[in-house]
Amino acid sequence: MAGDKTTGIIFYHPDAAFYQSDAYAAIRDYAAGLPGVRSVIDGLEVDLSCLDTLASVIKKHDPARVVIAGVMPGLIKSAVARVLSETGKDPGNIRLVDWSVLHGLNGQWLELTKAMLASAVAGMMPEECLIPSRHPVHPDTLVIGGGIAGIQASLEVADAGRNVILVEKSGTIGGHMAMFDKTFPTLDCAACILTPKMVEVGQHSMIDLLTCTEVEAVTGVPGDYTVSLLKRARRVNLATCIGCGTCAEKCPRTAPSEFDALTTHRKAIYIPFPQAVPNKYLIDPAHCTYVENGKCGVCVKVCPVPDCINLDEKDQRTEIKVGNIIVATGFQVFDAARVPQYGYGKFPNVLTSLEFERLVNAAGPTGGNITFRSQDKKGNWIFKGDSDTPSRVGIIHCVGSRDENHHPYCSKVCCMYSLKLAHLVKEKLPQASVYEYFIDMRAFGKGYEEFYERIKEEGVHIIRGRTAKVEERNGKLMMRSEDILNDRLIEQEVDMVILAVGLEPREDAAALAASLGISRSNDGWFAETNRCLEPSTTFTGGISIAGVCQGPKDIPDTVAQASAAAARVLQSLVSGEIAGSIKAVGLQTVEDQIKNK
Amino acid sequence: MEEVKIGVYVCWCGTNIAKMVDVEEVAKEIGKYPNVVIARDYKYMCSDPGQELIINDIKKLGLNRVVVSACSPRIHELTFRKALEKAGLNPYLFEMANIREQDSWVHTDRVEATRKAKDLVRAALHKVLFHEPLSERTVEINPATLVIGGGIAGMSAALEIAGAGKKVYLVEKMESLGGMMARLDLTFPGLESARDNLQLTVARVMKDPNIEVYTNTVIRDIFGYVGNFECIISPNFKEDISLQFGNVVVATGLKTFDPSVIPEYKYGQLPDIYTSHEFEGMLTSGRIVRKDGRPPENVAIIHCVGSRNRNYHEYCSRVCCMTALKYANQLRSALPEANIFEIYADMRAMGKGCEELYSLSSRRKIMFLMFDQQGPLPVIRKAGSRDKCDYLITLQEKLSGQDIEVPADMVILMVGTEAREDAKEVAHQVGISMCGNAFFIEKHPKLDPVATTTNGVYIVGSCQGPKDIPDSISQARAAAARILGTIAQGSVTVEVTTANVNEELCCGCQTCIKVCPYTAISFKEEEKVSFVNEILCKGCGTCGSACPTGAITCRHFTDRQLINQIEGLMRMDVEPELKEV
Amino acid sequence: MENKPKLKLAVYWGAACGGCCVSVLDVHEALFDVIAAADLVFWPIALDFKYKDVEAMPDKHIDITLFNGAVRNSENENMARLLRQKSNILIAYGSCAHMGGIPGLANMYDKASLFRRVYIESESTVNENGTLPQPRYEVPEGVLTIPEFYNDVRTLDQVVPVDYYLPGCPPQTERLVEVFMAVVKGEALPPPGSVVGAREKTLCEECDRKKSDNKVIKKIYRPWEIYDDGETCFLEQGVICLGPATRGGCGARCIKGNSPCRGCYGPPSESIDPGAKMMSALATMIDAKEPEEVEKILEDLADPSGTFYRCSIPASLLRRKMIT
Amino acid sequence: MEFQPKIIAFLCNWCSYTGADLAGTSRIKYAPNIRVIRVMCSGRVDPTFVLKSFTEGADGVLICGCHPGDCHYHEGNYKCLRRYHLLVKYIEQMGIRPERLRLEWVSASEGKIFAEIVNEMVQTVKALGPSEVKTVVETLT
Amino acid sequence: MSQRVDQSLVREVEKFGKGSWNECFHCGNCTAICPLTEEGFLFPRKSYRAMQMGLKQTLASGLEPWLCYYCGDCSTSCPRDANPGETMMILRRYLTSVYDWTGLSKKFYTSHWWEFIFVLILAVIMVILFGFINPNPVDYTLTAEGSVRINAMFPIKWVELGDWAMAILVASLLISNILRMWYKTVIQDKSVKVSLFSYIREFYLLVVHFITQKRFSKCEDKNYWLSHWFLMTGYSIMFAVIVVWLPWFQTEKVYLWYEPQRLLGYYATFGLLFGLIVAGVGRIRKKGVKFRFSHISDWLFIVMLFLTTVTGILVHIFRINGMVEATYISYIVHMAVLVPMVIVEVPFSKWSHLAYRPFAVYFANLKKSGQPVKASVQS
Repeated sequence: MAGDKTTGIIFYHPDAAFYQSDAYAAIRDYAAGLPGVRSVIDGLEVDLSCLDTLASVIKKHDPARVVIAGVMPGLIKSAVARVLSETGKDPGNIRLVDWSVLHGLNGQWLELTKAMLASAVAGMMPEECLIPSRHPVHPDTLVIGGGIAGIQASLEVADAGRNVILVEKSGTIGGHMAMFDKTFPTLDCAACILTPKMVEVGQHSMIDLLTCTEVEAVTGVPGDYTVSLLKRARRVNLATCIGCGTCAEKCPRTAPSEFDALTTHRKAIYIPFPQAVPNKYLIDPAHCTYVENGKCGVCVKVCPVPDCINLDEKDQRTEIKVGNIIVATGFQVFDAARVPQYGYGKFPNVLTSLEFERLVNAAGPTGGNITFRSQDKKGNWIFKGDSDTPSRVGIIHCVGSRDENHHPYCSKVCCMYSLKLAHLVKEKLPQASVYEYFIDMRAFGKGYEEFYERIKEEGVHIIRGRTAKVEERNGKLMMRSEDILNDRLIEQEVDMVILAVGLEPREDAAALAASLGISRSNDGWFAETNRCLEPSTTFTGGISIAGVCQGPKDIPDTVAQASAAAARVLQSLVSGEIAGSIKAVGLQTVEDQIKNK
Repeated sequence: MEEVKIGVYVCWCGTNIAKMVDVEEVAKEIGKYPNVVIARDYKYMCSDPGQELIINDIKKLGLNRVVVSACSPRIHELTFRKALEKAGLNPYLFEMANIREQDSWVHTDRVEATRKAKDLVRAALHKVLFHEPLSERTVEINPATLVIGGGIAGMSAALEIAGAGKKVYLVEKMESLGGMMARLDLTFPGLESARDNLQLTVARVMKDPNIEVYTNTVIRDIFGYVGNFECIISPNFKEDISLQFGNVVVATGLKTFDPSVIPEYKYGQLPDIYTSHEFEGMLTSGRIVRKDGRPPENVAIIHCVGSRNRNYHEYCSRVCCMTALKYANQLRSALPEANIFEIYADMRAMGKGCEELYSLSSRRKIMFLMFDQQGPLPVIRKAGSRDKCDYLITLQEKLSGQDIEVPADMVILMVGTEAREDAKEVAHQVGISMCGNAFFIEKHPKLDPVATTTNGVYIVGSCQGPKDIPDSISQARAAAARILGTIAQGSVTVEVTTANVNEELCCGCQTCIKVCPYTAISFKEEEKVSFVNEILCKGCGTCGSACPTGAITCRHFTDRQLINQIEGLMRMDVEPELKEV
Repeated sequence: MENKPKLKLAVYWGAACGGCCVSVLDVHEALFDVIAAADLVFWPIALDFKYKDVEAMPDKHIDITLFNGAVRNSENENMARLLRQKSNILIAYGSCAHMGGIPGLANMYDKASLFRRVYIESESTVNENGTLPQPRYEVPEGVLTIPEFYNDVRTLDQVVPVDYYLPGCPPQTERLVEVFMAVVKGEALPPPGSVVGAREKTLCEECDRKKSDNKVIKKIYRPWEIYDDGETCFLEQGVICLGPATRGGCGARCIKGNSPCRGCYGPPSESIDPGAKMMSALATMIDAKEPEEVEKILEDLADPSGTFYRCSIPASLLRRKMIT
Repeated sequence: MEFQPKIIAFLCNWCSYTGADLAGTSRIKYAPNIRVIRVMCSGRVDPTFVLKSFTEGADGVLICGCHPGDCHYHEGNYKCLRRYHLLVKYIEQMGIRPERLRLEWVSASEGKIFAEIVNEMVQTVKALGPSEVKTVVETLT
Repeated sequence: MSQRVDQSLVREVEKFGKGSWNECFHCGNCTAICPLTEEGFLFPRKSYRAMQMGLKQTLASGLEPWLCYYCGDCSTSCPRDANPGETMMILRRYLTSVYDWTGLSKKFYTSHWWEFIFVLILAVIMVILFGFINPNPVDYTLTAEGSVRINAMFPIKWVELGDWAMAILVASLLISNILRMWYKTVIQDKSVKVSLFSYIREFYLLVVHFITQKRFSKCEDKNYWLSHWFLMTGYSIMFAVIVVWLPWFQTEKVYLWYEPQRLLGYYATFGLLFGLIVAGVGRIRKKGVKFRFSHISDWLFIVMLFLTTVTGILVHIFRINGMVEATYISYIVHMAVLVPMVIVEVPFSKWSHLAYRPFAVYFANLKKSGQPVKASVQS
């Protein structure tokens, strides 16, 4: 095969400037020199989106087989297939090489692109040639992030009798799911299903749970990683704290509660939420008077356990050795203040969905009563259980999502959680009217469409049309939208607006990706190796990704993916060896593989 | 029977309990009861010295029952059970009274709270008297796994397990592996080659020494339980083979909806109306042409065919929108001049990279027309001679509010997906259940999407509900993780506090059989009694209260224990006395 | 056998219909074995003994007393105490003595309302003065007494300790003979308090009807409301049958007569309440998830206590309707 | 002295017991008249236990389980629901006020709701006065 | 009656300007944010949609594009960068060509060459007419006040005659186009029937909207309205004085600064300059959405108007300062710019919106007050 020059390579890139780049010149030269390559066609010579010129060029070069390489080469695949079939060739002989999956792999990008090209020209899949080396594997596994993905992955590995170190940045595991009231579409209570899992993690003999801990740096090779951890001072001894709460009772300082999406206040020494795991107190150094100026120390005085609180505790750095790492760092919600036309931050009763999630939660600030925000004595806007309840609630979908001004991607879960929130309003306030404004209703999962129908039957007004703005008029909130399906313009007066904020990568995602050596896609989510076949592995061996940090997804998909990531870990632990990084496979190795075939 | 010696420990929990409950008084009063050998109060029972206290008492005083009255058993039951174990006592001879979360923390009257604490401890005392030693039970796991279905989900599961060096039997009904994915040309949203990816996977499966592939094979029967299943298969419909394995992965996939039942679309009546799956064939062959060989000038793609409509299937088939966008792009490049119409309902482009493909498609001059998939459906009819097209599709366009007609020379129907006809049979064979839509039901829709109520049986891919390739693969691997976990352990621990049938009492009325959500109870035809498979039982106890004869006891929550607990709670004024065991 | 002294046997009826006594007569040809082994020393329905005669007996003079009928009035109670004193083995014979039986249904009322109904309101009564029975009534000739009618019906063991229970309404005669012959032969006796003459297992075991796990109740039927196929389990046809929660031993005679079990043999040993287990089992079978649906199905069950406690109200945990 | 009723509560381990614990960890105060018995599932609650509670002198019985559809064991709470309805019918016939028996769905996050239910039930039962069952049964023995 | 969708319309409209035809996913944000849209006249989305789907008839009968004043809010907040505001602009060009029966409008908009050459020919004609055919020799004598005797050089009577001829030509073209607009939008819309009384009652709107452009002032940013209003009033005044009252305005006498001729002239000049500078600078800087995509026809209009104004100012300065040659040359240039501008822009191009806009408001109100024949949209 190497002898006959039968392969034509077509380079396709949506950005014409790319053809002028040095990188492209290097790729093109490499490709032209590959055995069996007859010709190279690219956008410099041919308008690839024009079928006629494509046809004439292909006819001129007359390749028996074609490799289309570049970014989303599938876009012109059918054109090439048509030309081939019209000239009597087999369109089955088209190979696609999409190097956009290598996005973010700066150093290795060129090498891997060449490797992919070489394998495709040789009629192989990159995966067949990019065979990573095998390494012995350290038996411990690091899981980063204690949300449902991290919990699931940890339990999966630990239940197989393998040691897991679960690192969580905040004071408790549970993540966003712990904040939710109900889960769609079955409406089971999030705490009922999550807290047993959290307790299980807390009590599992194979899980070493490190809260208030961050991953600082990762060195080493797959199977043998050294991870430096920064253990933030909790200032409360986890072993001796009995969770009595005397300290918090007496603590003079308050701060907004992260768990309640900042809608309530907690003390500077606090338990994130009553069902936190570990159910022990911690000190928020940003709001502790002692940490600020060395005065106070009330908590130490009232604590019934000797030496339990140590206000002078310092952050510590430790190093651990692990064989595998599962990244499950989740997401942060889009900051609704970035869409000024919705008046978030300006009107107290425009809330984000996460705030509403807390508000409607039986364990939330009002005990589940949906009430207006009101000002406390200090002037903070908070929720109180005895305030008035809204009689009209508007819900706006796609806040920050599907928006070129913010995030072009769809956050996947907002449609469904908005329907759920609409249901919860109806359930708690049967007399209230709910107006829900959507663009496309994405009720895709098992039982979701049925749920959508049910919500419609419950009398929620579901309107196709994005709300353009929320204004205050006569003390009421006014939502202006086009009701597209009914050819109307709606100015809906409501008392409360819920913004279905999208999901976005965490602020520290870039830094973490850099320290782990994994790549991120254009929108900032961690990138998988193969969009089709490998949803949870990365180009760095021994590092898997799970949950929303890879891209927005709902709970069942997150759980499945977390387990899938654990599967790869267990595979290495059971077999005793681990595959090295794909990105570390040299071009030479690939070429050798091709020769050997 | 040995004499019952009970130790009672009342925790102060610093001031948490002691502030509201007079713990010393509680201990003193409980100490008066017969069989109570020792009753102590202590600052922190859960602390190491607190646990030591219990261990020493067990050893020195020969305690054979322990009651700790402290916080919620959800927090420290396990801690104290471990302490008992350390002292050589069966951990189930222990009972906890919750006097913190459900007493001292929720009440304000010290006298009442103390009274309540006494009641709760007394109740625990009464209950623990009837506790029985229970032992952890484990089931050995046969490390081999059976995977039913050779589609991408089944293959992924097989590869993941085999990659750890464990045996997998992969059974496929059809002649070759690949399933639905084998029909695809490209995948969405990246427009990558489905064929290349599939061939890679198939090659890996075929090469893997740990995977035994049986194509053209049907499964005759499966029996057994987690860890120890057995099945009879007929490869190529020839002689039967028996396989033994510890876990089952069901990856039987789905089938496509038959659009000929929708009169409006005239599928099968007009020549150039194709299902999406037929159209994939055209894309693969590179020849997108009408039946008479001419390339179409107008192509219409109709979404939600058989989905999201109560007359057909109420659910959304999840993948059709994106597949349709993929087609639109492929059509655009193969037929640059053609008019392409997407007749859709809601554009469900929700996966990673999907919305981006939607907006890319939008830019490529594709006309998106919205219809109401629940309202009157678009109607396809033959066009007249002056219409310059073969068909006309009339519909009410929702975004413009206009009645329109769409010219078409070729119509692609985005057919939905539905459960396979043989789903019921498979469900019956492996003992799992199906939801109303005939998809298999997972153990928990949120937190256990691949396991089923039958231990050791996992459902992955589209047999659980429509899904795309990466989601199917995630599920497949999730099941693999679970299976590798059990294999790694070599055994699974099963619930200790299970139900148990007293065959002396069981009359064989079979009331209990249907009560069990885990099909753990079966009827032994010969003895005419019910039988609890304690490997499957999860210990909810519902059968115990459904049993009209009292033959079923629910370990650790027996009738006798609970009735005694009630008595203990209520009989506060009578002379302290405990019933003899 | 000849060498042994004959057993002394007594039969007494409390608040009873007489069926139990008839069941004793029903021994038929086995009567000869009984007569050969025992002397009947007291049996008001068949033999003319007076209370005095019993009182005159030394304690434990009687070997076996079959006490049938519930304790409804002072006479029943006095006789129960007397016979307990004079008997070695006191057997609660039949459902009434065992659990209160049909007379026990009167525990749904109190004495006053019963009297009102019986002596004043019932359609056949002419009692213009509204005279009610008086336990003591002085007439010139002296004081007339009749037994005092209690407010409640009690089981025998609620009055005196009972050695054995021989359930049934009436008990299967064969069971009586078996028990009797066992005593005669001097076989080891079961521990006191046991139910004898009945099985440990419940009735389904000896019921010949076809049973499956398909016990799903969408509607509750009275027996006359359906066409009974004579073969399928009553419960599976929607008819309440207490068989699963009632001891066997009767030979499923009701079922064979195409009538569902009413529970006269009482609950098996593990049940501390005679009806609760059956209520629980039956409710479990109801095929509904919404409270309204459940209520609707239960509408057809007009009289739970009469259904599940037909023969056992006094022996139930609640014992009687709360009338204060 | 004011009548202090005693109410026995059967709570399922997964939702309601956890919910009651949450009331504690959230320091929500409620009436001290409740005595909790933990069962794994509300489906375990046998009518016998309820009747036994009444005869032992309980003035009220509360059964709490997971919300419909949420049962940790799939459908145990539905079994409980059916038994509850039959039981209510029975005790009513036996002259016990149906308000003395209550079935509520309490999830793990509904600590506050649990406290409210308890308070409400204590109020109701207080208004009804002491249960007659024990007295009646006692006068019989 | 169902309309046939037609992808060729997009290609047709595309010739009038580059838009983002398919970006829109119809969320309705643009319509909802538009302060001018109202029940019955929902835009921009519906116009965008009609265009996207090729619903020619719907589009031609729609007044919506004229009701839009292009504040750009819709485009700024558009989640898909579909730029509905620019689409409305393009649709106005398209509609101008739809109303124009001569077909010249379409030629001018879709081909720059056509427009340039037409302008050039007219300019050359003007130069020839004034510079070469003019029989008068160059008159170097000045008036008593020392100003150039321009009316003698270019006989005012002839100029006035020409003025009138041009005005009548342009007006008749414009009026015929407006009639076509009326026919397409009011008469052909079978859903409403407008009574004669309505025509009379609503007529004031035409005047009011022409003078105040008050709809524009409903847009969020009031500055645009102000500068546009200055431009419009300046232009109108100038147009009126040079066409209708030319002999009164353009005399050899130099008026004192407070006399009406001078004041009107200065106001008009100021208005024109101010409006043109704002528009021009905005377009160069591409500040604000509405300036981001300038069509060549927009530029042409601005440039020609600017040149006309500047040359007019120069004529004025030169004349009163007695600079004879400069005055004559600048006057010829002035004419060579002004005439083609008026003939091209007024009936066929950008200028015509000055007429279509108030008429659109007028017609829209006619339709609103008209009797609905049947409910047009079901709800």
